Amino acid sequence: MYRQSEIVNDPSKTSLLGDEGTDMIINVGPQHPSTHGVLHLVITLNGEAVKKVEPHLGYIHRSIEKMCESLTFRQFIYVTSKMDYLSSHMNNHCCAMCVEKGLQIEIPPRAQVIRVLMDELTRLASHQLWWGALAMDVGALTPFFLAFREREMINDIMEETCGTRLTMNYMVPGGVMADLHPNFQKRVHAFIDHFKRKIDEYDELVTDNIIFQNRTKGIGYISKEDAISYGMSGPAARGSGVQCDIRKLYPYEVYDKVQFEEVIETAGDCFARYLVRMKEMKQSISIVEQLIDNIPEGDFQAKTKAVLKLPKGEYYSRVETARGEFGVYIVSEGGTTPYRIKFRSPGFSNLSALDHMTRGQKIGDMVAIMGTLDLVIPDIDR
Amino acid sequence: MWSLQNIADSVQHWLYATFNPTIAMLIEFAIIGVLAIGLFSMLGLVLIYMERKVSAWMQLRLGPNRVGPKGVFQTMADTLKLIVKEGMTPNGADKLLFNLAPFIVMISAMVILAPLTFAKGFQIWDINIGVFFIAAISSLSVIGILMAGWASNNKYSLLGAMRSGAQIVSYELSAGLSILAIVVLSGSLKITDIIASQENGWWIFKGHVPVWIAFVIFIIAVTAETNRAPFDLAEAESELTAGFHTEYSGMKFALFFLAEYVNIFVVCALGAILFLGGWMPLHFGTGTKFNEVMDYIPSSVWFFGKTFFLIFVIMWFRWTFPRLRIDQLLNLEWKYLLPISMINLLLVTLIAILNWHF
Amino acid sequence: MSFIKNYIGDVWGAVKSLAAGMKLTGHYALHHKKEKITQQYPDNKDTLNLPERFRGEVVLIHDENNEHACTGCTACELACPNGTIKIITKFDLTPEGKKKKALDTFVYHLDLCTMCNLCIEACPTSAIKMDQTFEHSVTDRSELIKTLNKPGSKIREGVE
Amino acid sequence: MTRDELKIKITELLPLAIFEEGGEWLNVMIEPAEWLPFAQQLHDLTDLKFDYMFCLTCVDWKTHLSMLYHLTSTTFRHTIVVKSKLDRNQPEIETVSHIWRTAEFHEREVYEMFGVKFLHHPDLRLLILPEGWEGKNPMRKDFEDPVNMIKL
Repeated sequence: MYRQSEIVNDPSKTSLLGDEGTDMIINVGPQHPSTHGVLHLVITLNGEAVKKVEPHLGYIHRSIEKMCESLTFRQFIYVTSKMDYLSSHMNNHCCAMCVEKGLQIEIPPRAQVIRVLMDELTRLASHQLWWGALAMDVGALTPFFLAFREREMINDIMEETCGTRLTMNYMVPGGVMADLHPNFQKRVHAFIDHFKRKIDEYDELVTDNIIFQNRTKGIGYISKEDAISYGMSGPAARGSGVQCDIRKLYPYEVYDKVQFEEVIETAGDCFARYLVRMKEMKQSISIVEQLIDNIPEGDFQAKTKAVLKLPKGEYYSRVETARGEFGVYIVSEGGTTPYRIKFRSPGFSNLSALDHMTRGQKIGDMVAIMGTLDLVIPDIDR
Repeated sequence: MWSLQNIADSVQHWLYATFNPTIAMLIEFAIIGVLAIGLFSMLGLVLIYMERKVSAWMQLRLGPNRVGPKGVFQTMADTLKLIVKEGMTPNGADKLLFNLAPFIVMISAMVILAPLTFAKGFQIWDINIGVFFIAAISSLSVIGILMAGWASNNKYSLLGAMRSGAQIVSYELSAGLSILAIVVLSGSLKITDIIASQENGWWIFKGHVPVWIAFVIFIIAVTAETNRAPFDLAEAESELTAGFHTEYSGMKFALFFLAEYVNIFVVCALGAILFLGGWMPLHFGTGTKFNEVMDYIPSSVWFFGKTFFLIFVIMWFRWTFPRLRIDQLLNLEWKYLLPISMINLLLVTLIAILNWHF
Repeated sequence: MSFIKNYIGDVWGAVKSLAAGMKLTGHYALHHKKEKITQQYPDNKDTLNLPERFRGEVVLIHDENNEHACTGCTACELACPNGTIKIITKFDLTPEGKKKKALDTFVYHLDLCTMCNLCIEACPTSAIKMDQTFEHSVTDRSELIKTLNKPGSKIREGVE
Repeated sequence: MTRDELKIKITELLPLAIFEEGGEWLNVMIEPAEWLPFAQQLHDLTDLKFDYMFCLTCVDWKTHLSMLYHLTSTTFRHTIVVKSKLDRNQPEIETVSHIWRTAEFHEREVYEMFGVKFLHHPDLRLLILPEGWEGKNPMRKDFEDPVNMIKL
C-alpha cells in the first residue's frame, strides 16, 4: 500500500529519521479538526517527526468534470462554485470567460468592473477565513471570530447583490446575472472603512505574536525550484518567490487598468506564505477602492443567444483565485454541451507538495503547513 | 462575628462535647469529605461557566444564555447530559487502567485541597510541609494521564500522554523553584506560616523584582502543568483531536474535565497564597483608614477574589495565544525558565539573608 | 556580553508581543456588550430582514385573483441543471375553440434545488421568482416535492 | 519566444512533430514513444526551459485517447501544449513525474480516471477512487454506473 520508491530524497531531512522498526502510522482524517474537510492523510511518524505524508483523496469527489459533460454551457457554471466554495466567484468567472472566449463575446465594461470587484471581495473573504482557520490550527481560537466579523460583512454584501452567501452563480456568459444592488457601493465603503481599522488587530493578535512566529518561521520550507516543479501557484508559491499571479501575467477584465502589486516573499516558509496573504488583503482593498467609485454605466450583460453553442475547438482560460491558478480547459465538439472539461484546480497541485514540505517536521508543523497551503478539499477532489 | 473559622470551631466544639472523640473525629471526616466533594463539583460548575463566559466575551460572542438567567445553569445541564451518557470502553483498551485513570487524576486533584487555607483559620489540614505536599501530589496526576493515554490503545492518545508526561515533569522544576523563592523568604513550608509572614504586605509587594519574576515564572509553569493553552499539547485538538482523552466519553470524560478545572483552582490558590497573601487583606502602611476598610471584607472573599483573578489570567492566556510546539515548549522550560528561575532563586536567597525585603 | 543582551532582548520582545495580544482580547472582554457580533437567531426572527434577492426557494407568483403568468413553456425545466422542475401541461380550449397549451401542474423538487437562479433567468414571462424563506427542514422527504400552482389557479389574461 | 520561433525550435528537436493549427497556444502532436526524451529536452534546454506544468489531462475521443500536457516557462513565459495519441485498449506512456513533480499526482488521477498506464511511475496507485475499483475508468465516455448516474 505504501510507496515503493521515493522521488523526494533529501538527505538532510532523512538523517533526522529513525529506522523502519520504530515507525508509527497514523491516520489524520477524513474526520480531523485540522484537515478542514474530508482530507485523509496517512502519516508515517517517528516519534513526533513526520517521515512521510500520503494523501488519500476522494471522500468528496463528485466527478464534476463528468457531470459537466451533460450540462449546457449555461448550466455547468453553477457546479463550479461548489468546487472551491471559498472562491466561488472566481471559479464562475473563469468558466464564464472560457465560454466567452469560445463564443467571442465582448462583455460590457460595467460587467467587467463588477466581476473584478466581486473577485476581490471574494478573495478578501477567503483570506479572512484562511487567517482565522490558520490561527485555529496553531491553537489560537479567538482570531477565528475576528475574521468572521469582517467576512460576515462581505457575505452580507454578496447576499444583497448575488442572492446567496457562498455559492453565488452570479457570473454568466456575457456578464453578470443581475445589476449591482443600489446599496452596494455604500456597503462596500462601510466595509473598507471598517476593515482598514481592524486589520491592525490581525497583526497584534497573530502576526507579531512570538509563539505564532516561532510556529511558522522556518517551517515547511520549499525552494523556488521545487515550488515550480510541484506546479504550485497562488500565495503558496509566491511565498517561495515564484512570480505566478495570473492577474499580472495574463491580465483579464480590468486588471491591467488598476494599480496593484504582486506580493512576493522569498523566504519560502510558512511565515512567508502567511505574509503574502496578509499583504494580498491590503492589495485587494486597494483594488476595490480604485474601482468602487468608478463603475462605468451601461449594461451588465451582453446580449447572448438563449442556447449557447461553442464552436468546435479547445479553449483554456485561467484566473487567479484565492488559492492560486484556476484553469478551465473545454473541448467542444460544436454542441450545446462540452465534450470534455478539465478543471485545473490550485489545491490539487499545492497538495502534492505537502509531502515534500512536511518531511522531518513535527506533527504540529504539519498542521501549520496545511494551514498555510490553504487547502479546500472540494477543490482538490472536484 | 460570623466567619468560617467561628463556624468550624463551634461545630467542632459541639461534636466533641456530644460524642466521644473517636466518633466525633469520624463525623468530622465525613463532613470534610462531603464538603470537599461539594467544593469539587461546585468549582467544576462555576469554573466551566466562567471559562465559557470569558471566552465568549473575548470572542465577541454572548456565551451560554439559554438555561437559567444568563445561562448559569448551562453547566448543570451539561453535567446532567454527561451523567446519562454511556461511558464506553473501547474494545482494544486495557479495561482496568482505562477505567482507573480518570479516578487517579481526580483523586490527586482532590487531595491537594487539604492544605489550602480558604479563609482565616479555615483549613482541612495544616500540615507542616504544606507547600511540599502540594508540589508532590500535583505531580501524581501525570500518572493518570499517562495511564489514560496508554490504556486507550489509540495513537493520538498515546502521543498526547507522552507529550503531557514530558511537559509536566519538566515544568515542575521551575514551578518548584519559584515556590522555593517564597519558602526561602518566609522561612517555612507551612502554609499558615507563609500567610502569616505576609501580614505586613504581600510578597509580591515587598519582595522586589526577583519575586515578580518568580511570580511570572510560576504562572507560566502552572499553566503548563495543568495542560492549559498555550501549553495544551496533551490535548492539542487541531493536531491530536483530543489527545489523551480522545477515547473517553460520558462521566469518565467529565472527571478529566473536572480535574482540569480543580487543578487550575488549586494552582491559582497556591499562587494567591504564596505571592498575594492568601486571605490577607490589602494593606498599605500601618493603621490607616484604608486598612480598616479592607479588614471589613471577610477573609474568604479575599482568598477567592485573588484566586479567581489568577484563574481569569490563565483563561485570558488560553483565549489569546496560539499553542507552542512540543520542542519549543521544552526549549522554553530548559533554556529560558529554568536558568532564569535558578538565578532568581539565588537573588531571592541573597535578599532573604541580607533582609533586604520589607 | 552581547549574548546576554540578545537573550534579554529576546525575552523582552516576546513578552511585549504577548502583551499586545492580551491587551486586545482584554479590551474585547471588557467591552463585550458593545462589540458582540452574534445574533440571537430564533429570537430575532421578527426583525430579521433578508434582502429581496435572497434565494430561498422557487415560487410561482399568484395575484389576488389566483392567476399566474406561467404558460407552460418549460423554459425553466430546460434551464435547470438538476431536474428540479417538472412542468406538466394540459390543453385548454380557447373561446375560439382552438386548443392551447397551458400549465397543469408545476412540480418543484426542493430537495434537488441548488438555488442557482437559472430558471428565474430563463422564464420569458417572469412567472416565477425566488422567495426569501429559508427554513426548509421537514420530517419527511416527500414534503419537499411541491406543487407550485395553487389549486384552481389559471393563467392571467394577456400573457403569451 | 514567440509561437513561430517555438515552432522552428521544436522542428529542430523533433522533425516529425505535427503542429495543430488554431488554439491559443502552439499545439504539438507527438508519438508516445518520443515523449520522454522530448520532455526532458523541453525542460532542460536553456532557451526553452518549460519548467512549469500547469495542466495535465486526457481526453477520450472514443476511438483513441489523447494525453495533453500544458507547459509553460516561468522565465520566458511561453506556453506549449503537447498532445499524444494513445491506443484506447492499451494506453501506455512514459511518466514525466521525475521532470515535473506535479505530474505525479496528475498522472495518478489520469491513471484511475482514464486507465492510462504511466510506465516507470514511482507510485501508480488509486488516488481518488476507493480500493478495489481497478479496471473501470469513470471518465471514459462509455462508463456507465447504473446506481449513481442519473440521466436527466
